[in-house]
Amino acid sequence: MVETVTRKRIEILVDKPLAGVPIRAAADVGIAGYSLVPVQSGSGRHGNWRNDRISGAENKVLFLTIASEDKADALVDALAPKLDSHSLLLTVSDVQVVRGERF
Amino acid sequence: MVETVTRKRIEILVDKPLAGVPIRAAADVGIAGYSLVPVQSGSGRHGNWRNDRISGAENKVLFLTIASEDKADALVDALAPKLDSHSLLLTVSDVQVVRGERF
Amino acid sequence: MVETVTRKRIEILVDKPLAGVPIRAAADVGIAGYSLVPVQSGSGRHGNWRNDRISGAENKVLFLTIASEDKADALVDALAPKLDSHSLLLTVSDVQVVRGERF
Amino acid sequence: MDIVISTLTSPVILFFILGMLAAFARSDLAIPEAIAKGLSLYLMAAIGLKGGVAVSESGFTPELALAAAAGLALSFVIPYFAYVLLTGFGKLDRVNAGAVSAHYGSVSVVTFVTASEIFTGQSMGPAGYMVAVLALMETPAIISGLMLARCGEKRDDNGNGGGLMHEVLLNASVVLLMGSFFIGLIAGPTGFEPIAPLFLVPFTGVLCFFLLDMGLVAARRLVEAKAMTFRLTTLGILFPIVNGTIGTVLGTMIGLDVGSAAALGVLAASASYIAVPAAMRMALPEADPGLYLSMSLGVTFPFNIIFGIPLFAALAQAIG
Amino acid sequence: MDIVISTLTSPVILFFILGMLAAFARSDLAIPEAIAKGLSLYLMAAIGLKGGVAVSESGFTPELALAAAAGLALSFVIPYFAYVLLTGFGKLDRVNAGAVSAHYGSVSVVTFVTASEIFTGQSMGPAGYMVAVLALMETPAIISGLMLARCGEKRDDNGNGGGLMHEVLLNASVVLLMGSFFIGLIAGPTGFEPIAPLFLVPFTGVLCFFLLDMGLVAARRLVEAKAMTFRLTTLGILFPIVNGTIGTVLGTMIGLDVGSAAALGVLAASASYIAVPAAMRMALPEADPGLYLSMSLGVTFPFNIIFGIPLFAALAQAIG
Amino acid sequence: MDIVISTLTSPVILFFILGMLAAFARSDLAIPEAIAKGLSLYLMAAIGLKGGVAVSESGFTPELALAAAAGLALSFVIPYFAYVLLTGFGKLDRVNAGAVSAHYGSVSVVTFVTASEIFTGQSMGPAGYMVAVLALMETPAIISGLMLARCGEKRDDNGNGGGLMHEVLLNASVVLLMGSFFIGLIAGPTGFEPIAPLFLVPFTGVLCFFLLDMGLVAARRLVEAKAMTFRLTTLGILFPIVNGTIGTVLGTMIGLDVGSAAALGVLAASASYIAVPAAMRMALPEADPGLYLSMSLGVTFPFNIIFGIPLFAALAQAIG
Ligand SMILES: Nc1ncnc2c1ncn2[C@@H]1O[C@H](COP(=O)(O)O)[C@@H](O)[C@H]1O
Ligand SMILES: Nc1ncnc2c1ncn2[C@@H]1O[C@H](COP(=O)(O)O)[C@@H](O)[C@H]1O
Ligand SMILES: Nc1ncnc2c1ncn2[C@@H]1O[C@H](COP(=O)(O)O)[C@@H](O)[C@H]1O
Ligand code: NA
Ligand code: NA
Ligand code: NA
Repeated sequence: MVETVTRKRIEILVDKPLAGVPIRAAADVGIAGYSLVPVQSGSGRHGNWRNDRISGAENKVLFLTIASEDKADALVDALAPKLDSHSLLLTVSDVQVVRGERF
Repeated sequence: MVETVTRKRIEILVDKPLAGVPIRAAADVGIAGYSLVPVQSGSGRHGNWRNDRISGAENKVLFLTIASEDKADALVDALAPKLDSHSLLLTVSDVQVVRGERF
Repeated sequence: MVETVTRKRIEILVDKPLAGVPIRAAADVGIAGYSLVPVQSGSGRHGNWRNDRISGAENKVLFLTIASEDKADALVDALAPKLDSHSLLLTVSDVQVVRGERF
Repeated sequence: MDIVISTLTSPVILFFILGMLAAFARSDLAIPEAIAKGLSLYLMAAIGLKGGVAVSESGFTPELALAAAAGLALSFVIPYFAYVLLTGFGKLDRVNAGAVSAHYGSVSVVTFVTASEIFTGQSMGPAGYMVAVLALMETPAIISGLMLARCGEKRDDNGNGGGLMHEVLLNASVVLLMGSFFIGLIAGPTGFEPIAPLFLVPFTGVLCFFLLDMGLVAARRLVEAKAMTFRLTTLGILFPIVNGTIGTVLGTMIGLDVGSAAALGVLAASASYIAVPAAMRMALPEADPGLYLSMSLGVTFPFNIIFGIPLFAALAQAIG
Repeated sequence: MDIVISTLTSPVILFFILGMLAAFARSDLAIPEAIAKGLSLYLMAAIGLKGGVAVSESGFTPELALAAAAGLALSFVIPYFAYVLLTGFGKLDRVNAGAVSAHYGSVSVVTFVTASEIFTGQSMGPAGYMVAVLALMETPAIISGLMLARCGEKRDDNGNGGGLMHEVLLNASVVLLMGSFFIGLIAGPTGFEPIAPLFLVPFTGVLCFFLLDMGLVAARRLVEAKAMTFRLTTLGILFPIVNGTIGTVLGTMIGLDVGSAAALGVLAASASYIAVPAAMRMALPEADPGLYLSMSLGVTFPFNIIFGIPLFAALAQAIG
Repeated sequence: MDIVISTLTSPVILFFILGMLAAFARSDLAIPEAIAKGLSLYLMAAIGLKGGVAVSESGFTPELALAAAAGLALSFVIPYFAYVLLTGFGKLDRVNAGAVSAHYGSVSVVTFVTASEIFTGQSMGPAGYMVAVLALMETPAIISGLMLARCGEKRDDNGNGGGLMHEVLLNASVVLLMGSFFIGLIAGPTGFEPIAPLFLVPFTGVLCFFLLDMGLVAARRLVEAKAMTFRLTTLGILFPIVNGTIGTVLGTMIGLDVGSAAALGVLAASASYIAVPAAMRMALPEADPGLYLSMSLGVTFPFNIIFGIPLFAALAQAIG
């Protein structure tokens, strides 16, 4: 059986025009790999939104990265003060990966 | 270091025309926030499907919400009887969030 | 309260032209159900990519499946030798599901 | 005979056949979803406008009222007839039979558009008001189908009863068809002139492109169909023949011109694969979507495009 | 009066109204996002080319320079005027008022395109160089709005200051408008001829289709608006009236022809809902996007399309 | 010289240059993916139809058979020549060299379409059957490239050998090109007439729009290229010059008209960036896609559009 190790999966829901914020923050703490997953619509305290609006200002995207615990902690610390002002939705969970040295 | 608390991440794969079912069920148990993520194709016991069909009747979408354990349990209970008849695929997992009082 | 059991959630980021690799591997170990989630862009050691390129050769997709621990282990074992050559990004995590016998 | 040959060698039909062949050969040819949706909105806006402009010239005639009444009646009644065969010969349970039957009472916009193109090429173009008839026929069948599926049963209330009626009456295709029909009516021929270069001139070409996609989708549906049986396939061919004949005869009896009578036949013969499947998925989640989509999209749609359209044209000419 | 009636019965406006009605009735009619974006790129390329070809024939005139200067000035200054009313009467805080004010200094491409169509139908089509003025007016307001929002405050440096200026100056619509303007200028009437069948002939029809979508989007925005107050709605109507009047008068004073003066009025009256919202979301993440999108897209855009355009045309004719 | 200037000032090329400049300046201008795919399907259907209609008029001639044979031979042989330079001068390993070489044996549809447009503007439009030659040249190179990449090595069986052949022979562009070629052949000029307003009239304009996107994509590719070296860039320019010269001379030798000989040159010079990359990703996952896409899309494609097309036209005229 292949050996696996535990890493962190960080998921951040962010407005498309602000996607640079988590990307830069991740780069600053040494996380170079990430993927952006499209989101189609949603609802929250500020009402509903959906992607087919003319202006892309409210479109959202899911920033997804796998990182070591240290880097994940550093990223959460870096973004914590911006969660409210930039209305980011950030979650962290444990995942098993095969090639742990990559992250 | 920023403090994080554990919340539930609920993921429900649902047919687009039936997306209202988890949305209403979530609202009923007090979960107002959710996001819908597009899904492109898939395969299961009923065969293959993919999104580029003329009729949207079989298109699927991923309903995603972060909620407290209580609300998550209530949502699972509310949807359990419909899992088969509405062919929902529901999973629940633990995630860490920063502003726990939001969920 | 509805009873839930633990299953594995396997997420594999894969190039679209290579999506058949995890699909076939999953079928070989007895996993018939999966979903493909679109991914829009990303960055890694090989630089940036985004989906709106003319050639679809670099587009990526997220292969997502829920499976029992046994089948999940078998799938990870089957794919482990291809992670590097096919540049797959594979993660495994625990999720709770309601109808455990389905997976 | 002439119309059969000229139908089968027109680019419109040839593109449809190309799509089917490509899908049967499992080619990866595919039209992006957004493009297919955009083209179908274009086709609906264009025929709505054209119909409205035509009625603005001809005025509201008694034929219009008669055709509308006939269309409504067909849409309401056809599901009952279909239901009997689906539960009997087809061996479906009540819920699935009700869901399928609604599709056959309702209509397919693209089948109508293709028929109009081909009839116009044969100098028997249907009257402008047939677009309104098309829009009217979309929804009554949904009500019949639901009543059949749920008859005698306590409603499994999803809390979306009102939502469903709303969805059904204001679904995208009805709104766009009727909306552009009224815009055509208000704008008239002079108002239409500046937009004709988009909505009239390239119409046939767009239809080719769209039918290429329909061919791909229909054939893939057929190839991947898991739920289809020989009996259901038979019904998927029998329904359009019977319904189309009834529609054409009825149209001729109420005094419609040859083209409009044949078009009423085509509408009766056609089965919905957009509005009704979505409504059924919402209202009858227990019904198997693979079943009704395979029948309407995989069997009946290609049958109508290739055989049904020339058939009802010939019938209307023979009895008209 | 004539222009009001002919505006309201032209298919272009009727499709916009159809879209609004469909959204108010909560129909699920929707144009796929990719199609809407594609159409808006088409509209920008087409008017850019047309403007460039026109200027290649007329040459660079003093009116061009004057109109450009007037446009730049309006775009810079309007936010200051709007800011005062937004913080005072509108009761917004500094950041939100700054963000909203930038939208009103900038411009809406589709409002300009619709006005051009309607003015041309009234034989008062604006001069070709007005496309360049349109492009020039997009960005100065962003600078004014940001200065207002941040005045006296230590910059919350996101580390994207340079990124923002870059984004603003090279945003898609400015690049495409100016790019195709220069292509039109280089190609001239003979170079334009082979591509006119795409960029000229079906233009009005495409605009119909696009306005259908804009109607849907604007009305949905209005229906779902949570942040809107009566006072802000009032400002959303007052701003275009005042700014449009100023623009039209200024245009007439500097000697523009009637159509161009009215077009300058329309530009001043219009509010951005593409370039500016994205820039504000980046630069002022604390500001509420629901607020500025509801005002510019939900209130001001429909007001301009239905009332503003004929209003400024009539004004320009009266004083011109 | 004339053809160089008229090429560089035609809107088709100017839009391509605009796209490249916008991407170099890192503007966010972008054509939605679905639109770009839709346009490329349109271009393929249109040239297929046009070629088929032309052959339906001219009949099958010996030139057709000769051109087809020449095209097949070029597609098979070019990868061997390219492989030698790629492993030698280019310093690539066997797998990457094999993958890249397949791209140069195969063809680029858009390069061919652009050349046809420009040649037609110079009254030297290629013969209709060249579309069939284009379709035939897409796939043989894939086989050569794979043989080179895997020579002497035990196949790393992904279990998709059959899948690959299938994918390669029935890939979307081959099916659509050949399919619409046959539809044009069957329909002939009269059958084509009703769809010409879509497939013929706006063609040049659509090509402009598409080349705008290609410019954006090619330049972004170049900007972000990590794997490119000076040596590989040199080869990306040398290959089209050498292959295009061979193709033009071969075409002239087998007796093709000037336009068709130049078109054969363009086909030989062009490198695939759709069918072959997808096939290589499947068949040779170890090869670096950044490498072959940067060379074919980032270097060779722009070179051909701006310099190659007028070059081979001039050569064909000189020796024809
Ligand atoms: N740590 C990571 N987390 C999430 N996605 C990643 C990560 N690393 C790489 N990726 C994705 O995988 C793609 C290829 O990675 P690479 O092979 O490292 O260039 C990237 O473009 C990203 O989309
Ligand atoms: N609990 C949640 N779970 C998942 N997504 C959420 C949740 N709350 C908010 N969202 C998403 O975040 C967006 C903005 O949230 P809000 O700022 O609360 O309006 C919503 O429109 C949803 O797409
Ligand atoms: N084990 C699974 N993991 C992920 N997605 C699944 C799984 N099983 C089914 N699905 C998805 O759910 C859809 C319907 O499943 P089924 O009802 O089994 O045909 C499939 O087409 C997949 O998209
Ligand atoms: Na019917
Ligand atoms: Na303005
Ligand atoms: Na080549």
